[in-house]
This record gives sequence, C-alpha cells and structure tokens, in this order.
Amino acid sequence: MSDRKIYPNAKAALDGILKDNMTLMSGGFGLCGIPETLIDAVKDSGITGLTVISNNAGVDGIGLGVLLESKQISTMISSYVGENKLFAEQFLNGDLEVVFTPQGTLAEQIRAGGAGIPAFFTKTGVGTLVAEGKEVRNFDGEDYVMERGLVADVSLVHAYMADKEGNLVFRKTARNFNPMMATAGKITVAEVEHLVEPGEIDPDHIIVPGIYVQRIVHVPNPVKHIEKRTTRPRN
Amino acid sequence: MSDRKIYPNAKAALDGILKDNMTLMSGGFGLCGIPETLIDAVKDSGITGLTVISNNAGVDGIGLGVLLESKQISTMISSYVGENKLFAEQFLNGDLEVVFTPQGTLAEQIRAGGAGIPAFFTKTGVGTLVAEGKEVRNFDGEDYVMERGLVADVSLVHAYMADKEGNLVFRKTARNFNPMMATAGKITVAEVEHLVEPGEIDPDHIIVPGIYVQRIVHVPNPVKHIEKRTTRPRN
Amino acid sequence: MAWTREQMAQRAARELQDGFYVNLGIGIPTLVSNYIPDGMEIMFQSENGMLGMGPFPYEGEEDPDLINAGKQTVTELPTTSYFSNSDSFGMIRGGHINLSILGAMQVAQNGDLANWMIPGKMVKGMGGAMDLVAGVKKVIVVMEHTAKGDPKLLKSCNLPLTGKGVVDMVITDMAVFRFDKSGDTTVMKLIELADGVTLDEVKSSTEAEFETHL
Amino acid sequence: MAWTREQMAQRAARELQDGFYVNLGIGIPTLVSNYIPDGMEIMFQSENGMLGMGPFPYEGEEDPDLINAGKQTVTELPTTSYFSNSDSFGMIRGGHINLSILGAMQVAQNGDLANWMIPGKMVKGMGGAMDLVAGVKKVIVVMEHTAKGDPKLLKSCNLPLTGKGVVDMVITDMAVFRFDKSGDTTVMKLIELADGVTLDEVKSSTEAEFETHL
Repeated sequence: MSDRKIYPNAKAALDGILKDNMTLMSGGFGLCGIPETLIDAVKDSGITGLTVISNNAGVDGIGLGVLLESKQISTMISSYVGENKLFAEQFLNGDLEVVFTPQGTLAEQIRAGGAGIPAFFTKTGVGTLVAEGKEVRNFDGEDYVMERGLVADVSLVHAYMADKEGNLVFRKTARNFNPMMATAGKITVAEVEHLVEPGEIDPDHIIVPGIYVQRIVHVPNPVKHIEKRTTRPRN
Repeated sequence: MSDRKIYPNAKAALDGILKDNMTLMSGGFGLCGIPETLIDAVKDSGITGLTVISNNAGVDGIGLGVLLESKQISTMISSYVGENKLFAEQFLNGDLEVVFTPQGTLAEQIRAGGAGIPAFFTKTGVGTLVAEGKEVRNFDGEDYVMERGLVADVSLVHAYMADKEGNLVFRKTARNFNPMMATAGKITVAEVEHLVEPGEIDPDHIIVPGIYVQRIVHVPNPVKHIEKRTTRPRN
Repeated sequence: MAWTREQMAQRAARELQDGFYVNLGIGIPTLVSNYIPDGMEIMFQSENGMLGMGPFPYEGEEDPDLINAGKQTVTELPTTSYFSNSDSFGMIRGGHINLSILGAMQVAQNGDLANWMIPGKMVKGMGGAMDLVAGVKKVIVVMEHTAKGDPKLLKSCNLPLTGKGVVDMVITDMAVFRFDKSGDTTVMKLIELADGVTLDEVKSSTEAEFETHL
Repeated sequence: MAWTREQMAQRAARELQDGFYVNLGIGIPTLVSNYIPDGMEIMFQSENGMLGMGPFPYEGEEDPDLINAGKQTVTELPTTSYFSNSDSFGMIRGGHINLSILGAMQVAQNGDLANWMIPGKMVKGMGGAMDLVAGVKKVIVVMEHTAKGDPKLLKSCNLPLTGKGVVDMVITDMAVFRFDKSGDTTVMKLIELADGVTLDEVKSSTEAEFETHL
C-alpha cells in the first residue's frame, strides 16, 4: 500500500484545493469531533467568501469560530449556532448569511448529496418557515416538503483512526456528521488521531470506506474541548 | 437487562405477527445472510398471499425458494431472481407477480422507508421500463425518476451477533440488505448466530441499534449455503 | 400552590412505559430521567448519535468524545450504541422513538408548537426540534403555564412554528392537557389540575379554548 | 483473426489508472483483474457490499459469508471494507466509482445500453446494472461484436434499455469504440482495430453509424 493519501501536515493536506467563495463541509457536533487542525489551516490560507455547511459554528476562538472572527465565512448552513457571540454580531449586522436547517434535514441532505440523491421528501418543517418556497406534496394522506441534496467542494472531517487506504473509524459521539460529510465532498480531507497500516482495522468495523477519503493528515493527541462539563457527585 | 426480546425458537418468534396477504421483508443477497430459519417457520405457519421484498428469491428448496414451492408468495419485489427454476415457472404462468427493481433503488427504498422518507429521486432507470408511469424531473440539467420508500409489516433478518437489547452486528458480505430491512419493518425479527449480554459488543461497532429489533431468536451454528463455489489452485 | 419543576418532571415520567425509547429536551425534560418507575426499562436517545444514554460522569471522568445533544458530558451504558446524525434522524423521522419530551415557548389549541425563534431577537436555530416533533410518535411539552404572567397556551401561536399540530400532551406547573386528534380536528382537553390549583385559576391563565375532562 | 476473451480483457485493463475504484461485471469483465499493470493500485468494488475484493479462495477456505455480486466465493484484502447494500449503491449512484466494466446484449450509436431483458423469454432481473451504468463515472462495455452473426452495435436498441446514453467505450473482439458526448449529441468513434481485423470487416459487422478515428 502506497502513502499516496498521506500528507505531512494540515497545510500540505489542503494545498491546491482551497479557493475563495468555495463551499466547505466541516464535521462535528458542538466542539465534539470537529476537524480543528484543518479549520486552523483554512484560516491560515486566507481564503474568503466561504459557504460553510456545518451543524454548528464553533465557539469564540475555537473551530469555525476562528473563521468567523477572521470574516472568511459569508454563508453558514447550520441547525444551531447559539454558542457563538461573534456569530450573533455578524448575523445581526448582515455580514453573515445563515440558512437555518433542521438538524435531521441537514444530515439527510448531506447523506443524499454523497449518495447521488438530488432531492427527497420529509415531514420535518411542514407548515413552518423552513418549508416556505419549497414544494409540499401529500403522500398517503400526510404532507411532506421536498429538500435538496448537498455537496461540497471540500469536506473536512475528524476521525479517531484511519488506515493508509483512508478507511475511517470514529469514537463515540465524535462520529456525528463526519461520515456523511466524507461522502459528500468532491475532495475529502480527514484529520485522524491514529494512522495505521491497512488490515489493522477490522473490515466489519470500518464506518467510512477509503474511497471517500482523498487526503489524510495524522494529528496525534489533539486538544479536545468540552463545551459543557457536567458531572455527578461520587456519593 | 430483561430477556423481553428473546424467543425460544423461530415459531415462537413469529407467533401472533403473521397473517395472510401481509408484506414481508427478507434480508440476504443470494443465499448469503438470509434468515433461513425464520423463512422455514413462515412456511410452517401456512400463511399465503404474501408480498415479499427481497433482493433475490432463494434457490429451489432453500430460503424463499421454499415459500415459492408452497405457493405462499403472490408478489415479489426483487432485483434479480435468476437462480430459481420454480420462480420462472410461476412467473411465466401468471401465478406470481414480480416487481423488478434496480438493486440500488430497492436498497434505497428500504432505507428511505425506515428513515421516514416517503419518496426520493434517483437517476437509476431514467429512460427505461423502470421509469414508466413514474414522475421524472430535471435537477441541474439531469433527469431523475421519483421512487417511493418501502416498509413491511414484518422484517426478517439474519445477524452474526446480537446482545439482548437487540443491538446487531453482521459478518462480511452477509450484512447486505439486513441493516436497512431491520429499520423498515413495523416489527423486526432477527435470527442471530451468537447471543450475548449487553456490553459485550463495542458500542462503536454496532450496525443496527436495538431499537429496530423487537424479537430475537438464537440460531447457533446455522447451515450456510454457497451458491457458486469458486476457488483458485494453490500454485 | 402549583407544581415545582421536579413535580412536573415526575408527572411527565408517569407517561413512560416499559421498553420505551425516549428523547428528552434540555431543561425540565432532562429531569424526567430521575423519575423512571422501578423495574421499568427506558432507553434515552440523544439526537447527536447515541442510544442508551447514561448519567453525567463522575468528576475527572468526562470524555470530550461523549456528549449529549445539549453538549453536556454524559456516560455510556452496557446497552449503548453510537451512530451518525443521519442514522439518528432516520430513527427519529422514521417514527422509531416512542416519546419526545420537550419545552416550548407557545402551544396552540390545535397542537401547534413554537419553541425555536423570536423574530427580531437573536436566532440560535432549531437544532433537532423540528425533526423530533415531526417524527416522534408522541410529543409531550413540559413548560411553565405562563411567561411573566402572559398565557403560553394560546388560540394560535404568534411565534414562528416548530411544528403544526404536533403536540399530544402539555404538562405545566398548573395542569395537564391532552390533545385529541380525529381527522382534521384537534380538541384540547384539560385532564388534570396540579395540587392546589383550581379550574378557575387555569381558565384565567389560559388563552386557548379547551374542554374540561377532570 | 480477432481478439480472444483474454485479449479483450487485456485491452480493457489499459483503461485502468492508478488509484481507480472499479466495478467489474460477470463474464469477460471479471478477467480484467488478471491484467492490472505492474505497480498500479486498483480497488475492486462488489455491489453487494464490499470494497477491496480479493481473488477466489484456496480450496477448503471458502467462506459462505464472503461472496461477490455474482454469488462467487472471494477473499478479503488488507484494504477491504464491508458495508450494506444501501451504502454500496450510495457509493455507485453518488459517482464515487471511477470505472464500471460490464457486458451487453446491445449498444446503440447514441450510447444506449441493453443487457438485462429479452421480452417473451424468462426475465431474471436487472440486479445492480441500471444503478451502475447510471452512477459510475465511466462505463466500458466488453462484448462479442456480433451474436450469431447479427450486429450488437445498432442504430438503436430494440431490447428494453438498461440505461440511456450511458456507454463511454465499447471493446469487442473486433474493435474499440469511444462515445464522445457534447451537449445532447453523442458521436460513436472507431478508435482501434483488433489484430488482423480490417475496417471493412468492422463496417460489415456493425449496424451503428460511426466515425473512423484510427
């Protein structure tokens, strides 16, 4: 197995594939399972006018928060962005466009985009702002709204482990949006905590087959953030 | 953890949920990963007029072949049924209705049915018999045909291992249609080769969460059939 | 002389049934997990991709890779499974979750629910709420009966909707209402008063029209 | 004086590129895996749910849980991954497979393909063929030039189609054709003759109209 997909660092892994006004997908839920190293490298690249598809927008100074701070994002497609003060400011003064999308619809749009489904129907959002301007159709007595599949020029994902073919596995709830986004990027770049040889991951346990991953960067021991540290007392 | 989902044998696992003219989904690809013990119990139940959704129809005397032999099936929704002689006979003399569906469309219809998607668009089959009578719509310059989601009254699946909560894992290509079918049955019955306590399967490795599985029957050491035994010489 | 938050959660817990798969929203709904009746097996789903959610971890055992939909650190149980967000919402939208308990800003007498947006104020987004109310078999709202003295149970919602006709039951600090649907009509029924609360008090705090079935 | 089945497979193998993900149909296409150029990494997909398909097993090592889309026993490689049929066809329909090589009954000069059904005869079903030709980036047909002397390369197919305008290249025992698409028009071009086959022989065995670009 060659090392063709392996890049020495995040900057190299993004070299030649970033440009102004492109569409990026970025995995993660809150600060859990976000491709933080790759996001920081996007910041360093200086590209602007980005459309970013991501469930959340990071927090001030972490994750996509840094791209908001640097005003590199012009449009966010997200379900919930409540944790970010800069976001609020840019949104209210019109610097940032936001397409609020129900979380399940967003997840399905990304899955559809990767799977060659240009549109599908869902009951989520029927009769709400979300359905305005969209086709609503009745199937078997119930109304559904048509939603489109989503793809990205580049998808950035975070995985727990990859082999050199790009087969990915995730850890606990850090899986979240990463698997679908890997399938929906024209180019998918994965930052991985552990990089192993092909054959070291049981093929029945692989979540994302390597066909979806074009570039891999090994980021051992990343700093992982906890947004809301909740604990219980030891009696 | 209670044993509420565990049934002592296939007959008991199907008790009270079978009726004439119902729709069954049956997992497997060819003879690989088929719920053979459950199919045999359906035969013994004597119910007739079945609509069966399954990629294939078994072979003479094995799998769904036994339900064809006993004339319990009136409609098959399948992508390929070439291996079954009885099938050909019943189909040609009109005893059996067959809805031929492209394999990927069939897989997606089942996945959609389980996931609350009543319809989706695919480019598969545009301009062919498969698209006749269905809506064709252009998205971004390309034509797509609308296909409906599929659900079943009862889904029969085969898994390699389950815990008592019904969390399922599959082995190699015996996974095939089983995971989606588990999600698309109003009631899903799983026959499993290994039955373990909750916690014995790594939660990152679970393919079908137990929420989709209502009944489990332990079938240790099932006979597994090989349709086309192909080998290579040891140099 | 009304129910406390704990009592509201306790009342909601009476709607649990053995073997239920349940999604709890943040706030009072989260407290419901403290009142699971003895001997009942309930599995909690977290829409970010987890079924079989355990309690908060002991201090020092927090795992950044293990959070709930409210971004709080949680723990794993023997029954736990993990999956992607698309699989999670397939589960929700496909009608596999038995019960969703969540908060609300407004509920209308036809079962409409508003809980995600106040126009002109900062909008945080709907998260998974629209999918949950559209997809889950039974939706229970747990909320204060009024907000700063204004009724939250209305003839019709004036805030943007989260879902149309989706509410099956409302539990407030004053009362419990059931929404009975038959065909296109929904009837809102008062079925229970909180301890020490009178029917007149409920009527004067409620804009919505409801039948009384105490 | 035309190509053998092995030579047709060898010619098809020249269309492989390093790093390609490829789906092979049954028959001659299967033979292509014997002619992967040295040093080239090719991953074979099997649409029943496997990427990274290895060769047939040694006798006695067959595994009933490990078969390809033709229901033949195969083996695993270090790079192998398994997935469901819905994930497999997401991969196919989503355009992630670089190349599909498959057989055909008929190909028309506009790139239409028929390979699944002869009306009035027993119908076995299309299996995954319709998804493959619709979804895979490049579709190569490998087939005999004629069937019992009758041309299989036609002005238009008279058998029910598997896909409309989906063929990018045809390799027969007599010749190689490329289908160039621009906008709504497709031009069929003869680009290569098999060893010892003349242009006139190809013309007399072909009903389809084609340009000659030798």
